[in-house]
Amino acid sequence: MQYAAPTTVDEARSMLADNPGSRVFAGATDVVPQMRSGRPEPSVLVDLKRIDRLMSVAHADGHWTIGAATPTSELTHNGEFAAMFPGISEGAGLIGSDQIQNRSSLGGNLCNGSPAADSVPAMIASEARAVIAGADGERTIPVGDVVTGPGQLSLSDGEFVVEFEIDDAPANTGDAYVRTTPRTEMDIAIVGAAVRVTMDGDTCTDARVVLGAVAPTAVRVPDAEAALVGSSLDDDTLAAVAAAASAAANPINDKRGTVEYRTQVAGVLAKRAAVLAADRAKGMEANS
Amino acid sequence: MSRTHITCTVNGEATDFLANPATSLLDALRDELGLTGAKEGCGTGDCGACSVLMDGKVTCACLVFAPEAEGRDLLTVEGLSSGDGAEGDHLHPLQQTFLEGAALQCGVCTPGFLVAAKALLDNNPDPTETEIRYALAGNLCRCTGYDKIIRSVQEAAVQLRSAT
Amino acid sequence: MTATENPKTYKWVGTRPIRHDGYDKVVGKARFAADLNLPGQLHAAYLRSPHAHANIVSIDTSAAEAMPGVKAIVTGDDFPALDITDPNHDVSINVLARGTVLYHGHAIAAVAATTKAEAQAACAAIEVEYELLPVVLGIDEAMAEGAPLANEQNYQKFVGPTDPSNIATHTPLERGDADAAMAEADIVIEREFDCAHVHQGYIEPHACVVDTGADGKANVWASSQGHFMVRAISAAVLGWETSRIKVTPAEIGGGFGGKTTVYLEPVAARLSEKAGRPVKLVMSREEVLRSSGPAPGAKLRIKIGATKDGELTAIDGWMAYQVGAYGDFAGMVGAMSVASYKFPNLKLESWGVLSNTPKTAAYRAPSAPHAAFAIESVIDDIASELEMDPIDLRLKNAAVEGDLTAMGMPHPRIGLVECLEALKASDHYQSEPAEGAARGLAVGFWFNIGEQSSATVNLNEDGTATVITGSPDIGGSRASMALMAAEELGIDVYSITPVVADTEAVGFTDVTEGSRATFATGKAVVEACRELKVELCRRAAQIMGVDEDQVAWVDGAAVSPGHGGGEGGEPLTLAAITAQAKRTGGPLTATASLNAAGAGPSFAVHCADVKVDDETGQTEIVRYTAVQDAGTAIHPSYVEGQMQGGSVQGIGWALNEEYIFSSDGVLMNPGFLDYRIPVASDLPMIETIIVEVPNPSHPYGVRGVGETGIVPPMATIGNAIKAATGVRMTSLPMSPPKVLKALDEAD
Amino acid sequence: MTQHRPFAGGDAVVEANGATVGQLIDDLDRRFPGLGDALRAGSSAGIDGEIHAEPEFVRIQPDTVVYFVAPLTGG
Repeated sequence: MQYAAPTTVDEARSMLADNPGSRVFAGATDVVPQMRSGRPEPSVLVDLKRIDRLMSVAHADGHWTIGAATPTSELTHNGEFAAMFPGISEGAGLIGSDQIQNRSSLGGNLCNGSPAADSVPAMIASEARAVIAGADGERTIPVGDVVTGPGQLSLSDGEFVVEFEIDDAPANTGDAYVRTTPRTEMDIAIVGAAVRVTMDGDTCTDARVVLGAVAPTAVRVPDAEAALVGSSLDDDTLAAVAAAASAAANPINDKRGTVEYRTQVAGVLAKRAAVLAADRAKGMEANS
Repeated sequence: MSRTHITCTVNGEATDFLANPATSLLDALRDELGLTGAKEGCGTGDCGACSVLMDGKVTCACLVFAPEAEGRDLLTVEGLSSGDGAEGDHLHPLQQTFLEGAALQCGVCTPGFLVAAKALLDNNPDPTETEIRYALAGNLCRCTGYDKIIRSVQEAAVQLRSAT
Repeated sequence: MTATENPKTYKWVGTRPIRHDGYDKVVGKARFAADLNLPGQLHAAYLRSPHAHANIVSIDTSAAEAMPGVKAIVTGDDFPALDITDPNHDVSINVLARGTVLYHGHAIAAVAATTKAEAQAACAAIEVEYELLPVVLGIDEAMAEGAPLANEQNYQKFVGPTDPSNIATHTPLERGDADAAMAEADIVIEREFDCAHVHQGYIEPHACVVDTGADGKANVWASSQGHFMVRAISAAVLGWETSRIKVTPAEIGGGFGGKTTVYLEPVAARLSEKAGRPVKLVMSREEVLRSSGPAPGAKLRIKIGATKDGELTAIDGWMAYQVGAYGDFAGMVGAMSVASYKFPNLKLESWGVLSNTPKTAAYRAPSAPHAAFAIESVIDDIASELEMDPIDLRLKNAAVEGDLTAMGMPHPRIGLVECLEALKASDHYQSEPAEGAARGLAVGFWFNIGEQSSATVNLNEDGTATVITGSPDIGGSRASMALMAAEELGIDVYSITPVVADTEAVGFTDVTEGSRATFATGKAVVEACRELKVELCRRAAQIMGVDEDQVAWVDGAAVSPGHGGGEGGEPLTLAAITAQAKRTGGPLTATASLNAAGAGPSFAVHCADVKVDDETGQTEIVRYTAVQDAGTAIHPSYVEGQMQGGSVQGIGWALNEEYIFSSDGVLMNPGFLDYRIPVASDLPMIETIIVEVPNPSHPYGVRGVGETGIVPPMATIGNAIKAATGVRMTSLPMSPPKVLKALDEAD
Repeated sequence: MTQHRPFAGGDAVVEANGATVGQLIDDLDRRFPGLGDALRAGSSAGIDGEIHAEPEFVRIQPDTVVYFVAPLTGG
């Protein structure tokens, strides 16, 4: 196995094109455990962290641009970002310990392809876009279209995520991500739920509800969103959100949780995330 | 297998070594540089026994490929006592409070805890108990139940604050 | 805090000096086995079984031998076949399989090569043909009529010649008439419990470096709880005399019972012999979880009868422990560990049952935690049914000196009542639980053991001392040895250098297990010091020019009424005597060896306040107190550390730790991500109350403290969950999915 | 131990003679053939409140009660 650390996107693109069986990585927090558990070594490990574009966070022209290899600790320590997207920030901040946070990245978390990836549901809720580089140049697709199943991506060989774009949240908008894990830290979500709402006073005018770890990919829950819009998040609405989330869950039994548990808790977390997001949305109003 | 030449700073000194690309920074530190303070408890980033600072950020050396260290500034537990302008081999306040507070039993996780706690206190000189617990959640200890470790970090924070 | 003051006052015992090995451990200089590298050293790796039960039809190593860097390969055929009656038979076929693999991850072959990667690649090139055998995974399945055998070489122990069996042991214990008492009881509660396998979870994987020279002698550096044990088992597995093996104890990164046996050393020794070079063999975390010894899983049925005023009149219990692929004593101890209450009528049977899972190993008070989880849960239900305070119910029935354990032997002086009273008086118990939290408590017992220890104490010419023992220090025992020696000799604890010496530099010493090091090895240190004091007085008599019987050792110095003119005589310090050692008869040194009888049982009572999220089933520990009888706390900080560490291991066992096997016997969670030991943010501070009811069989009253702390937590937390939710959890771990399911079923 | 009772016809308590535990076992074995081997193969003894591992040569008095118990280890 060889190691390469290109310093531009183009350099990385041609390396990947020239070396079949090569693989990009950022923090290696998934790559190393996978190699240790017997996955074949790539021919070339392409380290993306020396490419400035993949290691930067910028806010301009009404949207954020986040380098795909940027350590999540950079994002969670970015006060302006965390204030606008507390849900994405807390999702990113749940990917492992401080040691992991200094290595893990939004790009890695997404492209590992795990349905339990903590940063993904809130990114989907904010309709984040992934900018993808490949042999033919660059293309931009919704984050929700990158992962097609556990460990499966829509990216072709030689393609990699360069950066994420997230439009500024509208006024009076808040998001939240909550998950359950057996431990408080160092764990993989049994269930995760992200909710983003826009509020007009006590009334919800826009909502996105996304679940993690309860289906082959993160999934949006249109029925829960429909229940929220127009409501004041009263108990009946929250019960409907929970029911819709549980209905949308299509989980598996594994070492981390049961079908029964995941289905039930998906509803609980969707409800809790909605309440938290709405409180934040109202707080945004108060602060503005 | 061709080995890569890597140049970096380790515990304040310019250092170079050879390593296979697939070698972890942890193995390079331990086997090439003889710095065996960082331990391998899991090899997958789940225990923190291999914690080192890379450009001031705490990280698991087992998750870093050795060539990634090129040009980086590394601190291991072996560099903890001599840094920060302290004379001779005076212990870092964390090392002293760990000793006085009986914060170690078998001692195999201790280097990782000391390095992670230093990273915490460098950034947050007055952490709450909860902040300490979360900052050290990536370091597993099976002997102490964490109680005396948390107390020793609290005490070191007090000492470091009063020293500045 | 310390609840009961030890009546004796000591100068050193009971103080908290910095441990002597601490400096090396905080600066990264302490040498654990994996930290050692020898010139010319090779790295070894294992080929392990991909099947949980199979005959090995053939092993072809020819392709592997031709791989780059490969220097030696061994299989089971490179070791003598021990007779089935040999006490080391099972460990010998566990180290490397012979003919049959008995669990997924069972070692089949090992390769030594220039690098670890080359060794691993060569292992992958070894071709093995298997003939699959039925896999036995569960207790019920293994005990069923006509069940396939998990291990065709297992015979039930203690019952004479039998057919091969899935039963390792069957231990019935009885007194009184439990059936009759149960029929007369005012209240009878019976419940069934189950416990998953758990692992000790020491942070340091097993590791060794072995250099077998052309002279046929092996130098072994190993991480273990007992290097004499490593020597003995390695010699047996290799078919060597013990004198061919020298084992130097490396620092040990946690054991908790899991390092009381051998996995690597004889294999590394044979590889080194074949290759003619030193061999390093280190397990990965995955190998540790798959192939070292976890604690047994268990199923238990416990029925307890009581009068309406809370007298426990009878216990009827059935306990089955899943001991893994080999016969093991673990199943015996469950019934034997019933010792906390008077129980005039008792009928218990415990079973050790085989399965195609890793050979289990000891884990802190082995087998007692399972039994305590069940019994203390049922007792708690009796207390709440009778509307009695759970401490008062336990105090009413608590065993005291002279009461019988389940084994039939009367207790010596014990401190259970004192522990219960200390908890009752504590700030924790006297305070209301926090808003939304509820409280539970439970009792734990462990026998503790004595066994063999040796100690040598050398007095140096300047009056300092070296204390040499053979007990690996797994949690501060060097400091304890130095404290006892300082107390005896009357010199500063920092003037003493405690050393853990290799197998050729100190007398035989059994494993650091059973909470025995400070008790038994400490006793040997005290005996050696006392012998030295007699000799010091003899030397002082020469210097003073008086008769030996005129000299006494007082406060760290020799005094004689006729010497020097002072009122009680001018004292001659230890340093003054050692300075003249050459003139008075030569070096001052003493050795004591013993097989220590009279280990003092240790009781503990734990109390937890928990909050349960009734929508997710998550349990949060908001306050936790551990009370334990230490006899005498030699170094209270490390006694507290044992109590806190045991508590938190128990909290992990209670809430989240478990071995999850697939239906074909493959461990699904072989890493620290999914084998979830508690992290710092899961926990509050662990408050400790040390009770001191001295053990009359130790010169300072020491009881072991290492193990009892893991016995109460599972029931403590289960009882707190019951108090919080009204639901009795009967299955470990009490993980969020199980708690939520139980809550839903109770609605 | 209860599992040894079959040797002694079901009795839990028996009287025997000897100046050491070993002699006591020999006496028991004469009366209950096989019990000696069973006790030596897997027993410790509780004597005067102390548990002795491998108690063969421990001296006992005429009125001493010896409790044969399973050998204990620990973690």
